Amino acid sequence: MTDDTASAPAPRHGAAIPHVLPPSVLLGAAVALFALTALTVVASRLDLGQANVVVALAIACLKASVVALVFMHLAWENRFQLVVLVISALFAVLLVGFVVFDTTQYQPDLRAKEAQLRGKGR
Amino acid sequence: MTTIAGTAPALAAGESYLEHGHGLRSWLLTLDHKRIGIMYLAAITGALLLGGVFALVLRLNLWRPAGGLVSNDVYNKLFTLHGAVMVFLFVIPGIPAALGNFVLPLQLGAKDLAFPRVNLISWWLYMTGAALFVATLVSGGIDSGWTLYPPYSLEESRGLGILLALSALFVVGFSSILTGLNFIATIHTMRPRGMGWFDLPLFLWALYATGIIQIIATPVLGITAAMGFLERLFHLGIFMPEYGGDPVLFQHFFWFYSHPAVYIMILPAMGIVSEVVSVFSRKPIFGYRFIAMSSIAIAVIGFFVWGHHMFVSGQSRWASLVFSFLTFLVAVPSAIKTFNWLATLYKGAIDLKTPMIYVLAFFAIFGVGGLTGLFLGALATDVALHDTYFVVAHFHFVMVGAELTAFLAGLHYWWPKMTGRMYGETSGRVSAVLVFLGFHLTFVPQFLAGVAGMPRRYATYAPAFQANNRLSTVGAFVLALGLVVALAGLVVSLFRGQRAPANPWGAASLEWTTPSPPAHDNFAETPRGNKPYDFTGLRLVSEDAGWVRAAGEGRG
Amino acid sequence: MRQPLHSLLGTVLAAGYLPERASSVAEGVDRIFGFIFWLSAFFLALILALTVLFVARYRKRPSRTEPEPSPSQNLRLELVWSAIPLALVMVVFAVSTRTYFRMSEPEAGGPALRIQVTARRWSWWFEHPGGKGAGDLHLVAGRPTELVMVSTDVIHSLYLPDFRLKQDAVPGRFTRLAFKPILPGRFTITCAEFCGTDHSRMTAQAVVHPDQASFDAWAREGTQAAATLADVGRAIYAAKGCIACHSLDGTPRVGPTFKNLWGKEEKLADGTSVRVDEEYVRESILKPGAKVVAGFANVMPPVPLDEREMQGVAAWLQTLRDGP
Amino acid sequence: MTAPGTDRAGATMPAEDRPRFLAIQFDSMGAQAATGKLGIWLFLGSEILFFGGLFTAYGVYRANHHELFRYARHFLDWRLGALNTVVLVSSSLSAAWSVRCAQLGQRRGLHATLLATFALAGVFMAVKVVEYSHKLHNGVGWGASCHPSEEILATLPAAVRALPAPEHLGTFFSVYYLMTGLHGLHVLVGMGLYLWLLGRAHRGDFGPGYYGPVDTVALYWHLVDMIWIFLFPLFYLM
Repeated sequence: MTDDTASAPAPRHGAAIPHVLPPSVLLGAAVALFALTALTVVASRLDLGQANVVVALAIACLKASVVALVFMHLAWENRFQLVVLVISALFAVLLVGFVVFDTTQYQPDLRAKEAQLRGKGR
Repeated sequence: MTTIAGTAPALAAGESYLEHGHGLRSWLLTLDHKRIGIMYLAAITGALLLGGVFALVLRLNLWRPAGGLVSNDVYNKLFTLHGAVMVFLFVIPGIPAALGNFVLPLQLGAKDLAFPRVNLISWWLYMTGAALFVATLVSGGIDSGWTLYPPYSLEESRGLGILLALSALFVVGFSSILTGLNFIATIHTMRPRGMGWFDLPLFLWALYATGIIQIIATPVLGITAAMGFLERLFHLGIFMPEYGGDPVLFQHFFWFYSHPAVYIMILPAMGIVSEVVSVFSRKPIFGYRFIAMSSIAIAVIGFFVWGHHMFVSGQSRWASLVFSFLTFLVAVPSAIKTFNWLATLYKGAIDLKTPMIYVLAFFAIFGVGGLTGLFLGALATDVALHDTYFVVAHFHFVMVGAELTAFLAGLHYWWPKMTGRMYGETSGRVSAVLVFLGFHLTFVPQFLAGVAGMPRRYATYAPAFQANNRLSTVGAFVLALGLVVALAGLVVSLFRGQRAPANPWGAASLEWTTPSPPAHDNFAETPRGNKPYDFTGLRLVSEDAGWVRAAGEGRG
Repeated sequence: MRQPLHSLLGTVLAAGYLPERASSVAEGVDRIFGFIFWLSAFFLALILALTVLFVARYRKRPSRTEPEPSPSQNLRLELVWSAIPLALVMVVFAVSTRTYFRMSEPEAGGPALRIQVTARRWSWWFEHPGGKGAGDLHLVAGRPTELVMVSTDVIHSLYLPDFRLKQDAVPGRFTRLAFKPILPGRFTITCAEFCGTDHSRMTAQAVVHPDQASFDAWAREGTQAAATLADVGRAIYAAKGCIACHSLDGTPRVGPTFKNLWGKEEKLADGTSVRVDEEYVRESILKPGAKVVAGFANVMPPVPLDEREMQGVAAWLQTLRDGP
Repeated sequence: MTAPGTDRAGATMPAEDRPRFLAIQFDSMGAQAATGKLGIWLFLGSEILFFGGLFTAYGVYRANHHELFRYARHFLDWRLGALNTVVLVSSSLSAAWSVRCAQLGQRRGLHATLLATFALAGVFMAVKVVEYSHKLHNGVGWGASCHPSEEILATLPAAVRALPAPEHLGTFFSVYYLMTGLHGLHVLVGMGLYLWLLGRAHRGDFGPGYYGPVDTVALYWHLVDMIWIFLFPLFYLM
């Protein structure tokens, strides 16, 4: 969490003014999410090869950020909570990305062994 | 508890936390962070003794090249549980849970941590995990090393001990997550008025950085234990090769947690060293911001280096290259901290009390521990030295050496505040010297055995390594003696120790403004934040009255 | 003969500890080891000297109870002692990575000697070119070698201290190790990844032949046409790795001994007993787990043999009545 | 996550006008709410890493066994997945609305939205039970116990049935049951929490001055929804 430039400490005295979401924003976000769900289903129909994965993940990230920014009030509340979400997500992506990168690098050795086993018909 | 009228701070209110409620229930269901800290201290001391006994039996078995004291299987179970008990029940919870829980709210001038119930839950989770580890021991133990690498650990023929061990990992992991969560929430939102981020004592910066690691790394250990558990029962085919799994994948998951975990172990120790070195040199810490930022840097970069445990385990060459580069980067903040500590000693008035002697021992041992990491970070030498006694000596230098000496320094430093009694200075110093000598006699010969090519986790070894192993065995007993002397000195001081004043060391951070032992509610009203290392105006009134700050001077 | 750590420096401490330099890479690894060793020694000495000096000079004494005023921060100094360690570790990284890449590149010196290594619970097995299997690794001095390694059960790690080389053998995949032995002689091979009860006894020998001729002579031994069935059995005993677990001199090892085995009443793990005959030998070879002898672990892998080889083993076992 | 007032006296404000749910170590309800919010967000951070481990297993086996994932995907009915996404998004909406009602002190609205969230979660679990039982009855277990029966193989589209059955089909379903199972567990925990909230709302605990628990559980619920938003395309569509 390298967020700690001497930002003013969180509001600690007096009740923080609760951020109330108007119904229009709530319903708007819900509609957007339904639309994006439909979009991702339609997008999966088209055969874009490798791009299918990228498109599906992009739409999922979009939906997730709608939920986070609107339903979870991140767009209006204390910025540090957004920092916590983003940093956790980054570390998760680091774990997924690097482990997948390494396993794909040594995959040929695994394949060769499986081929040898299959060859021996065991 | 007599508070010295007039000169004593007017902040204390009510009787001390030790007298506020009696009987087991008032301890086991307490929400008071100080009592939870004491309960953690008792539990981890038990874990240290249990793990220590295993270590002594291991060393005795290695007295002769053919072993023979215990059978190979028993030896393998002993070194596995020695590792598991020491890592998960002593070194990781050690400083944060025992000393951190006690000291953090006091240093913030707060009444308690942000979530007292969550703190009690994390203590109960820790005790459940400890019970599960003991159950593993009683039910026949596991013998795959604390790293639990499949396919060996998850084989059918190994029995069900592994399931107990994996559930213990899962439970102790969540205890660690909740402690980290509590610390970050408290430091972030409950600082008193007038205490900005750069007025925090450095022990709190260290606990904040440790909290980041606990929250982000430990869940991956939890999910790995869960996957291992289900793989063992239902053959999921994720880690076991005969069902299409990949054992190296387990190593990625395991080390993604376990390397940041070694920074969970060392960062709080560095925090204690920063406190003690400044107070006992009577000088403000040198390079406060660099030390604070080094803690955060270590915490963050610590997540990018886990692959240096897997250079020879089948990891791809490009991944090994990247991990080796990043491992060298993470060494730099530790060097910065060491130089800053040395600069703090410069022109100070160094008072060689027991905490300071332990910290000086820390400098020497952490120096060697850190520098030997360079051999293991470099690809060429790691291929030769991996999984040999060089690695065993390296991580014991950092864990038993640096972390344990800093823990003992912190324990002696805050002992008067925790118990209201002064520890015996002679027994403290004798134990420090014994620990320092015994430690080196145990682990320096292991460096030499490792360089000569003795692999680790060997119940029997080639006769060529006998000299080193015998030296190491003797050293282990000297180290054990030193720890027993330290423990005895502290326990005796509980009964016959001199009454401790509020501020025996002349420190400036807020915990020393409360009486020793502190009141149940810590502070009558929240004090203002102050400069943690500003000793102007503090005078030693007398041995039993301790240091007192003349009114009005030195307030931050 | 133990090599000194670094011929140029010949330090007292490390001399006599580093194993011999038996591979082309050992020289490079030792130079990196020496470089890091001296770098660390310098910084350790600096830290210890400063600590001792400051404690001695600035100790709290009756005559000196207050610290002298001194700055508590100095940006320039901080940057200096951040930049220097960073630069030094980058140099160490560059040098060691260059050596590491040279280690894993196939080296000049003719076609590589490809050997298939099989790691099994508590013994090594090396299939040399020309179909000669042996419990020891036979190499040719000066000829680049490539080991293709696999494990049949758990993770093991082939460790050659004198070659400064180590590589895990992982079940379910191949791993490779490329190097060039340069010193003829016998060197120990150990297992460096924990693999169970006899992890510390899982050793073998790396025999480096001075030249290709002596290697070929060794390779030709024992493969001439076997006259009798017993010879076939003896060849199988050596070629299929039985030697690794079953002794001929009566001492039980990982498996029971073959001496005086034929016709013996063997007590089994489940309490029953069986007479060692053609049927029992055949079943124990194809399905070892069926009848496990009491006191032995069920770790023997099935050994696929054809009809003539099976009879050969049975015939050969009968000759082991009293003498080897 | 916030601890209501405990038994210790000596607070800065005289005892009788301290708000009922203000814990001893906080000075004001605002401070308590802010700390509680940070606490739940840190817990959600650890949950993201907890699921991150499983996403890594998914990524590793998908990257290295393309053909297995393309073949096994057809065992899953994307329509049920889409239905569950709509159900979970709606429950996320009602959870967010419950926070709004608590903040405005609308007792009836709070009651209705909490109940709606709980009910929609129940629908989600019901659909899951249908999916799981359909697979388990046809022998599609996980890992070593994955032997698809003839009927379920017949339901595969002809083009897929023509493909050779990939090795280790069980590994796909191990990853599938692990991820959707752990997610299902989190949904069950969420339902328990909403029952607890319904009980406290019934007792009239929540209002503009004190709505921490509703907000905290809603945040947890939104994260559970976000996890499913990723699971749906990864398993059912790709």
